[in-house]
Amino acid sequence: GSQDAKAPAANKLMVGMVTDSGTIDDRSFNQGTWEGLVKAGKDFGFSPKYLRPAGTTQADYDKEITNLHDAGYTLIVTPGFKFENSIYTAQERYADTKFVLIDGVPHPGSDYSKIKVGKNTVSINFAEHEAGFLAGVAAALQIKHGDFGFIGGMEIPAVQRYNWGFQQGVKYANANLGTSISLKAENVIYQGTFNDVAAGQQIAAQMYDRGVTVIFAAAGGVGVGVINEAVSRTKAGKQVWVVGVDVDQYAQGYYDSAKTKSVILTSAMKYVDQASYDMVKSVKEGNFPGGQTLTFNAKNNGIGIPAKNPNLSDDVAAKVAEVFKKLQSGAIQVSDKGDGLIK
Amino acid sequence: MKLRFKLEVKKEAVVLLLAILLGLIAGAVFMALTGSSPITGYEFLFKGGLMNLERIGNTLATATPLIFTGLSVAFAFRTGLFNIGAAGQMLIGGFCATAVGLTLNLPKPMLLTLMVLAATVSGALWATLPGYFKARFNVHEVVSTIMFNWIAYWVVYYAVPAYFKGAFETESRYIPNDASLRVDWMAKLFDGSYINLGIFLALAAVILIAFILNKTTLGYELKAVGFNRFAAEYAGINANRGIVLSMMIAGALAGLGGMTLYCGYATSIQIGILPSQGIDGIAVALLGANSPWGVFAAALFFGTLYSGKGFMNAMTNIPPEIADTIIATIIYFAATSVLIEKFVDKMKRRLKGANSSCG
Amino acid sequence: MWLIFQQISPYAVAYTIPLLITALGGLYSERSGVVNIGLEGLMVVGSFAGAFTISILQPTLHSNALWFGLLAAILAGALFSLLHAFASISLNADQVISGTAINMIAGALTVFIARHLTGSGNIEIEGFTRFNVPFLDRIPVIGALFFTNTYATTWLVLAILAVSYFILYKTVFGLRLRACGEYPQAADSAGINVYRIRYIAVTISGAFAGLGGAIVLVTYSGEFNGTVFGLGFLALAALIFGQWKPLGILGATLFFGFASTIANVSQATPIFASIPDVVLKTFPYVITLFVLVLFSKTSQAPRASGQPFEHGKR
Amino acid sequence: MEYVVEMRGIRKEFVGIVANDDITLNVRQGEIHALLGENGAGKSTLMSILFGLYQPDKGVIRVRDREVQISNPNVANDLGIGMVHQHFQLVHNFTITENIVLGQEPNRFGVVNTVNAAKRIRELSERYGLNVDPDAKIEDVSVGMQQRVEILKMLYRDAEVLIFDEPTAVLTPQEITELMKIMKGLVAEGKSIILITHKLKEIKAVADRCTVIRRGKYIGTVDVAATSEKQMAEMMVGRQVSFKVAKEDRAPGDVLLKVDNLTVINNRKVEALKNFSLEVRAGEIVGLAGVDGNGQTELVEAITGLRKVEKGHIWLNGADITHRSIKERINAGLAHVPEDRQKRGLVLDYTVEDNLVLEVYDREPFSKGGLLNREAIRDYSRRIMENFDVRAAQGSITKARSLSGGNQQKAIVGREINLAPRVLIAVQPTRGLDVGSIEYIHKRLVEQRDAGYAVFLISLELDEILNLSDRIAIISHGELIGSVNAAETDENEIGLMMAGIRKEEKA
Ligand SMILES: Nc1ncnc2c1ncn2[C@@H]1O[C@H](COP(=O)(O)OP(=O)(O)OP(=O)(O)O)[C@@H](O)[C@H]1O
Ligand SMILES: Nc1ncnc2c1ncn2[C@@H]1O[C@H](COP(=O)(O)OP(=O)(O)OP(=O)(O)O)[C@@H](O)[C@H]1O
Ligand SMILES: [Mg+2]
Ligand SMILES: [Mg+2]
Repeated sequence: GSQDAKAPAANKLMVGMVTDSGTIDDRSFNQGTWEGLVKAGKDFGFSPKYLRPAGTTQADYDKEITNLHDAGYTLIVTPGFKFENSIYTAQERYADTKFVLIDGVPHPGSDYSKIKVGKNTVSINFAEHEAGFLAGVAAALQIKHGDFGFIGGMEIPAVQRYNWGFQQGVKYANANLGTSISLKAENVIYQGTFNDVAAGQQIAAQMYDRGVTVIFAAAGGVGVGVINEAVSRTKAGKQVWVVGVDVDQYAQGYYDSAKTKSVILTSAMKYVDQASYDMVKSVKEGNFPGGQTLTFNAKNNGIGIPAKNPNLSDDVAAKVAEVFKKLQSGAIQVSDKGDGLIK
Repeated sequence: MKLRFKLEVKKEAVVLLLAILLGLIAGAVFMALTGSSPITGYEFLFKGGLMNLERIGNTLATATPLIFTGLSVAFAFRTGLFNIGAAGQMLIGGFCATAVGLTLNLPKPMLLTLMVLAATVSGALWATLPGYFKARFNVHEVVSTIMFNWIAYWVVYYAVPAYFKGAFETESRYIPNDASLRVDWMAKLFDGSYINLGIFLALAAVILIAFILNKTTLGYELKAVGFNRFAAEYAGINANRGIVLSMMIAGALAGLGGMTLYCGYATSIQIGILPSQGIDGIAVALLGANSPWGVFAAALFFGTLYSGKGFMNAMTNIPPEIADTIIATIIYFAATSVLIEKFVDKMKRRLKGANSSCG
Repeated sequence: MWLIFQQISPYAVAYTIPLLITALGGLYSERSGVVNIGLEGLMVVGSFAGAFTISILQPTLHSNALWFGLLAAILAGALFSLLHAFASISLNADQVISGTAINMIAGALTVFIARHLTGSGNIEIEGFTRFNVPFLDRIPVIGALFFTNTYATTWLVLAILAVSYFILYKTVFGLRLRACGEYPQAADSAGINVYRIRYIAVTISGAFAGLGGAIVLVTYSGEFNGTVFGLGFLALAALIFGQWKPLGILGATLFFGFASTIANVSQATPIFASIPDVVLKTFPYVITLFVLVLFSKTSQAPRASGQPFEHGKR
Repeated sequence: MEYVVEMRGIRKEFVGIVANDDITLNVRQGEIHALLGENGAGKSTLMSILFGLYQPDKGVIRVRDREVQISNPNVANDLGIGMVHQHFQLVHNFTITENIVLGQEPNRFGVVNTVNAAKRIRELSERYGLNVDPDAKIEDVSVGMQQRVEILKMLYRDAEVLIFDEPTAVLTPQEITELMKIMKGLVAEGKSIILITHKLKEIKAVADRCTVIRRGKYIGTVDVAATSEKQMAEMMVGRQVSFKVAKEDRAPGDVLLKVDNLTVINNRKVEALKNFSLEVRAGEIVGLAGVDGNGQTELVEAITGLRKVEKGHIWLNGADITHRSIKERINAGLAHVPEDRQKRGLVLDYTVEDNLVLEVYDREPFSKGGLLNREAIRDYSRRIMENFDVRAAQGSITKARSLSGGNQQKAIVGREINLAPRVLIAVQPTRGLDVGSIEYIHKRLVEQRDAGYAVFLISLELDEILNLSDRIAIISHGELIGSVNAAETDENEIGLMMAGIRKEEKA
């Protein structure tokens, strides 16, 4: 039929993405990546395509990359560290195709000494720890005293960095900004999945019952459970908070019918959509930074907290903005390692 | 006698082919309904699975674990048991094979042999308990194998990072070349595909299971237990032993399937996911009419669909979810159309009955 | 310890209820002689239909939209289950096949339709608010366990359970249904239309599973995303565990509810900190097996369950 | 109206077989009409057509002079036709009331009202002397009671024409007498009965007329009073049949089976067998007489190894087998024709040939080194099928399920005798068989004895026991009441002993 793809038109962009185990609606980096591509598609006049691998092994990923390549796609975007091996081989095999690897660096096997970013590949990393740090500072400043908690999904690098950054942020606020927030070991938990909503809710309930007032949830569907629990409690008159992750989750935490008030105190964000958009744009403009590893961090505004945080006072927002500046200038350094921190 | 055997096989094959054809027609209707051209859709679906050596190899590699889980489910079925636990058995088998592969340093043939042994034995052991519970305490195997799936899931979940942590918490280290079922000559033959020695293991398993079921006293006993436990007991066949044994064999098959998945198709074991081949195995077994060669054919068919799906997505406007739905539709219709023949007969008879009693 | 138990109780009950209603649906189906392993998929369908309806109606109807969502879920589940009914009753197909197919179709198809209709395969809605039952919540012990922080759907499902008990054991329909599951030939020769009864039963199972999926949505999950995390299979287990009896199922699902909640929260509970995670996570499954070993000796499975029926064949 | 039911020119074809071919059956109002034919002759099929379970391919059915089409059992029901099937159509975990009302439940707004129904059932039960407790569960009552429930089911539906398909095959002699009385009572009330049975004695006892069919074809209808059993048997089989088993005297040899002080517990954890002792010698047939449910089943299960022994010993050919496995007992020369051929005797989904090697598949030549030898199995099975006249549509590869009950039974008996067992335990070996087959199986049992082996016969049919046995042991309430020489006893004496009255007491 007419709607089926024809051979690639000469100057038309053919942009595809392969999702990892999540879907393009995961409100996390799969969705972010996809939204960036869709936006780019609108701006530059092409319709992006996504494929969903059948499993989570390298072979599954490779297959979909091959499918996109064989179908004539010239820019392939893959979100997630699970693609590191696939891109490592694909970038050589399909030298005529450009690759963007988000949240990882191409290397063979489990061997990180052989990292190789091909001429046709851009590897993008985010400083999640800086985002977590900012969110931690903001939450601490707003709440001032009390207990915080962290609920992660699986113990993967990005989630860990959020956790470590968050802890450092709270510590920083306690040390420098006059807050007294505690983060007890028992309140730092990796639930173990990204989809067990019920567990998220139940664990959050336990923490809130123990007096925790703010939970940083970096856990996909598990986080949805956490937000639900916070909404329930807040509706019942016991205000508690959640710090969102990846994107601005404010709208997910509404607890009034007018949909203005939310339990989302703030969110630790990384601008994946921006990254994928930028990459398409660079191809369009002929300055694709092939061979480079880009880090999206405070310095280049690749991470942050939402521009508008209705639950943060102006005063807090101002202070956080200062901290952000210090991050940008390098006056504050956030470690991306867990040394000396909880879990 | 030989002739009759051949005829029977032929009839089975015809029914299977008809079933698949009907499934494909149903899938086509579905594609048309969602505004895509079935012809292009199928063109790319099958091209994606079969258009070059590499893709054929990948299709075979995709089918390999399915052959094992299909056999596992079918074998249990034949002995009256519903093994819904192939996924867990795969995980355990795959994990143990990986563990051996990552721990021992031996020449490839020896290492692979040991890994096969580890996968078989561990898969078998994992299924032994549900079998024993069934035989001794009458615990329904559907429930117990579901429970064992989740236990396997969490055991592997914590064991992998604890003992074999790779780059990340979520997967094991990559297995060395010597521990992989992949071999250079096959990769070369199939233009760099993932096809691996697993397919030969699968073929051997099909032959072995067909042989056990049809030609051996063991198969005779197990089938008897499956059909009528009381009669088997009466004849002096130890039914409890049969149930346990049958689960063990089913588990061994699934365990081996796990090895072909994690040490052949993949190069490491991932946590946090029950392999989908476990449930797919049920469909494979049923489409294959629970006969070993039927399973083999059905698994190849599934393999083609699964591995061609992405190419169809890439070349047409059919999104991945629709591709999944189409595959499920094909399975539904293929599986039920084995019976449509019967249904039509029934309708005919009803009509005829009505006519003749009128006249 | 007691405090923890009291604290988790509302969550355990919330987790129990969708399992209960789905297993109850399975009960109708199996009691009529049709095994339904498609419960998982039917729950997903219900979850989708509910989420979609609610997302459309919520802006105008607010929390009333939730009830329409539940209704839509019931209808969708019932409709979808006809696929299973047709294959397993009219075509005499192996009942496991069509159930498996439903599970495969449901996840993919609903996400596709959701994306097509709403632009996202993930539909968020605002669920029910929890409330304390007036007066009853002050009863010592029980009040704290069962009458605080409850959802409206909990009471709905318990009412359905009571009605189902009555239907199964006291009405003409229930008698015939059970006869079809035990010995369809006997029902047939008594002039009962076995096919019709089985169709109705499977449709009920679809309706209830759909409702179960929607209850997950309007209580603790708040979003549709194409899966119900294996609850359908767990409901199937509860059905067997509960020995195909309404009250048995209630017990079995409550057991699952509490066991899994304890397992979940124990991760976040200091007194359990010394226990290895793997033990905590596998605890509900191990304990289930243990209980099954103790109580399975006499199975009450409907005798004709899983067997295709053909009129006139003996 | 001459006939209540007329079936004319009925034809019914199944795949590969014409079950009914131009059959005529006319039943008069108020008569007991017997339907006689060999196994597989097409009796059940004909009745299923009358009851609306099958549609005839050809032919006319008239009920009370009106031509009717009985498209389903409901129609039959409305026409006042009821049927007691060979296999009872009862739901095991329902009460008797529930079973009876099923399909026609008295109700208010859909809620079953069992109270009224139970009352009516009680009334009916009293009126026809059926003695049924409406609140008992089917699984808790005897087979005889189940049969009476089936009868009540018909009466409850106001059936005027009652079809009984081999009602006596599963009953004890007492229950049979009881049933005969009930049937007479029913026709006295103006009902009509069609009775299928293989027992000519029963036909003689109750029936007015008898229609005979052979291999699906109508042979004729006779007046029972004016026709001898022998004549009817000949019509049915198409040749002469002898009823008396020819048996020469023989001196018994060594004890081959010895049961010593055996105590066994049944499923309800009650002692079903108490200190039971018995011997069976080489070259003799010992019959065990007793009312059903007095420990026969448990005794057989204990001997064959299907049930655990609490106390006492079992000796086979001089060896203690009390704790041996079933397989070991079979290998030591024990064979067993089981009571329930479909539950224990056959794997219905196996082919006939696979069933015929059920106990020997693991011996040479049927298998070697764990591999089956199809060729040998087929030869062996074909021989048995030929010898025992097992008729199957596709020969030895027919599924056992599609064999008629009679042929299923012949296959089992053939299989067991072919084991050349030292001790053959035959439980109800001729249940449900036509006279031709009975004659044949009896002959084979006697041959077994004559060859110097022991045969232990358990039967509920006194005739069979008296006819075949050399010695008769009587069991009651799990205890041995006594044992007598067959030549020196009669039905009366044994009947009394079956009721638990010992010989000495009587004297
Ligand atoms: N549903 C069926 N499909 C195929 N063949 C059938 C079916 N029902 C009966 N038959 C065949 O038709 C013939 C007549 O069977 P039917 O049961 O009527 O015999 P019968 O006279 O009742 O025998 P018996 O004395 O053993 O009860 C048999 O050969 C039987 O195998
Ligand atoms: N699937 C089938 N294929 C062929 N024949 C069948 C099938 N199912 C049932 N029959 C036939 O239906 C007939 C009626 O069954 P029924 O249980 O009354 O057996 P029967 O021969 O009358 O047994 P009995 O020895 O107890 O009198 C049997 O003769 C059997 O041959
Ligand atoms: Mg019959
Ligand atoms: Mg018969």
